[in-house]
Amino acid sequence: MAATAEAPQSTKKNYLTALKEALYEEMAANSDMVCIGEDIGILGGAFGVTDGLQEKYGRERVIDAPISEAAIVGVACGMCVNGKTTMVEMQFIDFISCGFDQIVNFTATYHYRTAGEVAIPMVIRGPAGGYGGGALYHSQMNEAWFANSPGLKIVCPSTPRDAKGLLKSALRDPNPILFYEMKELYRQRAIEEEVPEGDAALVPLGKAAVRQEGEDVTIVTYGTNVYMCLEAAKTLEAEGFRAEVIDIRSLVPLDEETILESLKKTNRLVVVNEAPRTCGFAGEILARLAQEAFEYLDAPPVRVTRLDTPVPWVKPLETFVLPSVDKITEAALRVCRY
Amino acid sequence: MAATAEAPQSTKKNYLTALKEALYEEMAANSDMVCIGEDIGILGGAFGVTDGLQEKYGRERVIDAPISEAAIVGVACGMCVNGKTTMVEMQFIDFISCGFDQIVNFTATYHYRTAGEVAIPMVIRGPAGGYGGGALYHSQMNEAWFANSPGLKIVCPSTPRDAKGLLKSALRDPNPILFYEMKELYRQRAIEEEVPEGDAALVPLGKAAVRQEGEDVTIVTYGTNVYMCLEAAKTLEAEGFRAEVIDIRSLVPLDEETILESLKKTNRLVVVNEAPRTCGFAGEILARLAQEAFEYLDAPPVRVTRLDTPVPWVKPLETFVLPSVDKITEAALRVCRY
Amino acid sequence: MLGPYSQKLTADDHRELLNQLYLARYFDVRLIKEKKRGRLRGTLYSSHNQEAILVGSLYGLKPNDWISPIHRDMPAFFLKDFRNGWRNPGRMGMTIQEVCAQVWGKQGSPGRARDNWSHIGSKAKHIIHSTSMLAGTIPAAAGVVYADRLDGGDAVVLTYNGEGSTAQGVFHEAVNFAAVHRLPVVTIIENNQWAYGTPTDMEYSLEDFARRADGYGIPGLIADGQNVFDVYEKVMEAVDFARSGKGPSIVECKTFRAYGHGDHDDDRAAKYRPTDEVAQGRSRDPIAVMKRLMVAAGTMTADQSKEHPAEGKGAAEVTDADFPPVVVEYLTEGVEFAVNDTVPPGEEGGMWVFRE
Amino acid sequence: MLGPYSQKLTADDHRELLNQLYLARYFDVRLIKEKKRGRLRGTLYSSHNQEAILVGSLYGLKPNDWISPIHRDMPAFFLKDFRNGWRNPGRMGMTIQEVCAQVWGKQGSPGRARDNWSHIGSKAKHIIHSTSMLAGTIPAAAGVVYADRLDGGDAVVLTYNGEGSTAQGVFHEAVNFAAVHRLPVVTIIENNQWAYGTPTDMEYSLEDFARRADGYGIPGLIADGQNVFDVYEKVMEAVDFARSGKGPSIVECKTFRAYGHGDHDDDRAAKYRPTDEVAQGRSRDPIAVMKRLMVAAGTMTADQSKEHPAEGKGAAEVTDADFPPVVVEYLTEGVEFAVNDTVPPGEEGGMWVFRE
Ligand SMILES: Cc1ncc(C[n+]2csc(CCOP(=O)(O)OP(=O)(O)O)c2C)c(N)n1
Ligand SMILES: Cc1ncc(C[n+]2csc(CCOP(=O)(O)OP(=O)(O)O)c2C)c(N)n1
Ligand SMILES: [Mg+2]
Ligand SMILES: [Mg+2]
Repeated sequence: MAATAEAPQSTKKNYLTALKEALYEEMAANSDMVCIGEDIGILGGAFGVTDGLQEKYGRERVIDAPISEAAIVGVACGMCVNGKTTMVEMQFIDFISCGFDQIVNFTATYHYRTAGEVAIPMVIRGPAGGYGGGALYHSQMNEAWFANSPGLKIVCPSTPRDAKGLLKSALRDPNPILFYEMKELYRQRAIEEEVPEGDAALVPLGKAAVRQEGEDVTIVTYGTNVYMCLEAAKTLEAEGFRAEVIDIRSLVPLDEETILESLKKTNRLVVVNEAPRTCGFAGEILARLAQEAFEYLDAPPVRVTRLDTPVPWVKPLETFVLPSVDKITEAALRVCRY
Repeated sequence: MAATAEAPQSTKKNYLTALKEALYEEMAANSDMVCIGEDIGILGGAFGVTDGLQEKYGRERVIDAPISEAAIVGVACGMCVNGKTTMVEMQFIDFISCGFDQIVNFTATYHYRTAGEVAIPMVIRGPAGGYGGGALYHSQMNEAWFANSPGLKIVCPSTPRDAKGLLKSALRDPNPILFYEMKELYRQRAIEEEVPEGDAALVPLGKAAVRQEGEDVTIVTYGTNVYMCLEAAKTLEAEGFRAEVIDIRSLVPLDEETILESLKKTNRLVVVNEAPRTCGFAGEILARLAQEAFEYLDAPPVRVTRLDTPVPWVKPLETFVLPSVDKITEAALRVCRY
Repeated sequence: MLGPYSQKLTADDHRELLNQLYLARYFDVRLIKEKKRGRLRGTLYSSHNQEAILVGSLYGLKPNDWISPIHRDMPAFFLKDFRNGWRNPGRMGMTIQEVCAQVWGKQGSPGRARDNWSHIGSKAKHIIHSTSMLAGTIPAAAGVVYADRLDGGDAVVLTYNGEGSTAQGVFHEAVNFAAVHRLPVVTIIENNQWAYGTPTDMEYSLEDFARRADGYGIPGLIADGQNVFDVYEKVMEAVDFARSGKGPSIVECKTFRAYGHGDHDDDRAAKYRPTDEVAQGRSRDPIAVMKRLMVAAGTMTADQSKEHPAEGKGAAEVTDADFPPVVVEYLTEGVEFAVNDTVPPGEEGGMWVFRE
Repeated sequence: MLGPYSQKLTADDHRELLNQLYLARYFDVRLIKEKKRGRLRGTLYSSHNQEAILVGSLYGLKPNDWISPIHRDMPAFFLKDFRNGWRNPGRMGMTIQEVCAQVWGKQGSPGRARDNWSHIGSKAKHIIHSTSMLAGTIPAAAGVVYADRLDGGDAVVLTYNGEGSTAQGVFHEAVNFAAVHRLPVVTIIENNQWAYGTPTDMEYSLEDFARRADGYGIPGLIADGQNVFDVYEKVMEAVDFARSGKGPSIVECKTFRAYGHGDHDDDRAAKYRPTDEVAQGRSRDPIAVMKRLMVAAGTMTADQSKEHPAEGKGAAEVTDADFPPVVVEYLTEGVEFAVNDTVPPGEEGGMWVFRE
């Protein structure tokens, strides 16, 4: 017999498939769940995350919306007011700016304004992040806008398991959640892994994951940057420093505890994130820990972020402004050698 | 003769009058300047900052726009592309969310996208801030959204002189600028002061003002909070601690130098700001200094901010969530006694 | 002269409608006075002279229908489902106590006074909570009825908007969405000729805001906003159209803003609006119009129409004696409740950011 | 049969228009091939089958007029003011070198390749720089001509939009603003029946997107987007209307998207769009239509019309021999420039955030 016929079927899945599974499972489990977005039905989504979903659940529950981000968010919010759970896809997270008011002022505050009468179980998800040559409007990480807007949870998975597990948890959470998918990871072969089914797949919001243990420096990050930090950690290792790499996964709420525990051990902090520097989430982590872990820090806490620029198109420019393995390594070495 | 007739005319002006003077002077000096906003012409603005301006400069240069924040910003940007300087009034800074995309993606990036071909001399100004019972949508300080959006300068004056001087400088700057006016200060009698005319009034962007010198703790703030910090400094003084109060005035660009110099002397940092805590500008200042001034800090740097909540309406709730003299005093004392 | 819907209204309906007009007017007048007495904070956006729009549009709704009032529509909160008994606790509308507690900033407010004045709602009573952002509630209105339809319901939603607010992008996005999905969304445009200090010709290029409907291929009806019957007629037409699955529509109600934009603006408005325009705009008080129509319909005598002469009087001139006692009593219950209610404790400011 | 504007076009104009159609088509075909060869990054939004809209709309503009093309309009950047000489350095349009340098991501791009593909412009050449955000350029277009009018100019601006993009709120806000101020803004709607994977009936409730104009009381014209003369005719009507101070208008050009949304979407589009719909939509190639019209007008013989048979052929089938040499040469100059040009240095990523 041919070898290929014999080979055991790989059950490893990529990040995108994991997301898709989460949607299929939650749509099946929750008949009150509705999906809405541009081109998510007939097309199955720009990247295919909702592929086949409309065929299975119909045009009423998987809505191909006009190009109207504000209405999409607002309509979804209205559905939540009237008992539904909604998944809103932003074709690229960059276009969220067009529905901004409906998110930060209408949706995020609904529970607060009503003194708890109305919860809004909504997940707004979409492809995000740079490194793919997407240029100014297909590369953004704009999570800090929402972190500064009370009432929103924010999640950003870096692995297939987390992609599925966090999305499932998000879809069961009664609050509006921004879910940042790393489009550079969607089809990354290197990170494929086995992904559980059903409730076994759930990953709780608000818990960080320690991706690598170490004693000399704590590197805190999320998203695509996780892999760059792990890569940098190898060089650090070669230089004699063992880095602890923490993937926060949830930004709001943030698992400060895990970071703090790590700092008690390493006494050194590097925060890495590809969003613009000023008022980005890296700064927030740094600020919190500079205060909370003041006694433990033996070196200045530093951040490696995008420059305060948009993400330019051509490769040398994109590389120039975004964090890279080199930049992370260099910063971490400086901190270790301080 | 009656005493009133004799009394020398006070030349002291309030914050709002100072802003108005800046607009009148710049409209006179720059025939390419155009103002646009809701109700700024016939009405003269919700608060009267543009009072009389349309009568003087006509309906073409002082435009009563439909209730369309996105179009207002975009139209103004187009005018800048074609050689004009524009002043955009947001009736309340809270409504800026409705024109968000046009600001952060269209306007802020224009110079960058064109590799410097096109500058956008635009000032978006409007009443901001809490403490007045304005509730969720008439109390916001949302400057952090824009601080995280490269290409925008951000200014927030706390005195009549600065209001005039910074607005004039902003209107001569070739970049898009967000200008946060503190509506609680508009008609504050206590802060009225003499305000120079013409070029003598100019106050440069990017320079902080030390409002009070001190050796024991550096309190960094801006806007309405400046006065609370000065008030807190009195209590601190009574407790034996002399606070240096720095009013940054410009957020982007930030005068880090002045803060750093102060910290070299005081070795203690408190940052105060009424915006939501997470990813707010207070955190940014704290993060920068925690890194830059690591060697100088003898106590954990702390921030006093709004809780991560909207601004609620009724007084006890509003007070509960916003920074106050008491909260600032308490935080500063803790830092001083650390 | 009356349309098919209005013809079916009985003499009792006429009296009820008139009383509701009185009540809406009295609510406004009373709050203006309470505010002058210094008992209220915040801005009062008067619905004086525009009451027929609220009363007429709400009268024919089913209890389960949804509404989303905005700043100038405070009476709508309690007028909703009023036909089921002003004091009926099972009514799908707010009680006068709840509305007054909100205005006074007290605990008894449905939103525990966390946001101000008209920014309240109730999921239980099918009232959508607006923010300040004009036209911002229309998408949610579309979403609410979309969900209802999914569940097999036939609820309709009425959204209220000033004519100036129709310039907002989200108005367009939401109406377009509703049109594509034939959602039962009736958008009422209260055209009171001014958007704060801006006249309509600076907001829109046509005379009739109902023409905005033409761009979506949906009905754009025009009602005399001073005439309860005409508002009722046109809104019922739109509501039946919506409920039968034919989709959204726009009903422009022509009216005139009696005072300033808010009470802070009264003095300036007296300057920026020509006196004759104001006189003309206020010449057809909806209470007076209603009385004339009732006399003509024989549901009120000419003598009766002289009772309770609140019509045509400004807030400064009118007294409680100008209103039917039933109206004064009802509202007074609300005011007294609110005055005696307690302010929520400060800690609540930190609560309910998230659902745990 | 030809309208008044088109009747004035000479035989030379006809030949020029045909050549421009060829050039636009060749640009597309050539880039598809270059991309297949792996020489290009990013997404290619083909204007195949839609070229008559660009060629016809730009032909009658004055040099000082402004345009704002979007993703599917790449040829517009060089076609602007093309009548002043394809290679004329003083022309108010981009050179083919500039446009190719942009596509190849090289320094010679007008924006130094900081943003991708169609996101370029030139203040000097009166081309507004778009972002990705659909319809987002219309407000700026209104602002540009507002400023021009203040300065005493009579420039008109053409904005290009897909039909799906008209659902955006900012479309409404900008058109409404332009209507109120009677600004010379001509909004061209390229109705190619699809918005990515969504058919028009999920985007809009009417058949003709020109009807969006009715909500603003402005002219809403419809042109046959496969017919250069008809596009020219309707756009000139709108442009003259605009230039004479009468205000904005909308010109819907009916066409059909030949391939996928972008080149990444070709395979999927072959599945989500019915084959007969695609065949029907592509049956009236604008080059073929133009040739037929020229033969009818006597500006081309039937024999001549058989030369350069690019019409009706997909990018895979067509070769350079199917195009007039003048077209191939012109574009080749651009491609060669771009290929040999250098990529900007990384440090530029940190530059020009602010004007110093
Ligand atoms: C998005 C937004 N922009 C601006 C405002 C400020 N504002 C409040 S009411 C108002 C005028 C509204 O006019 P209209 O819609 O005609 O309603 P009216 O007050 O006349 O009933 C304005 C500009 C707002 N609330 N929301
Ligand atoms: C605000 C915004 N939302 C979503 C997108 C993603 N997007 C890019 S093109 C497109 C479809 C556009 O369709 P249409 O306007 O008809 O233009 P066409 O591509 O058909 O020429 C979409 C949804 C975007 N660019 N901007
Ligand atoms: Mg109005
Ligand atoms: Mg299209």
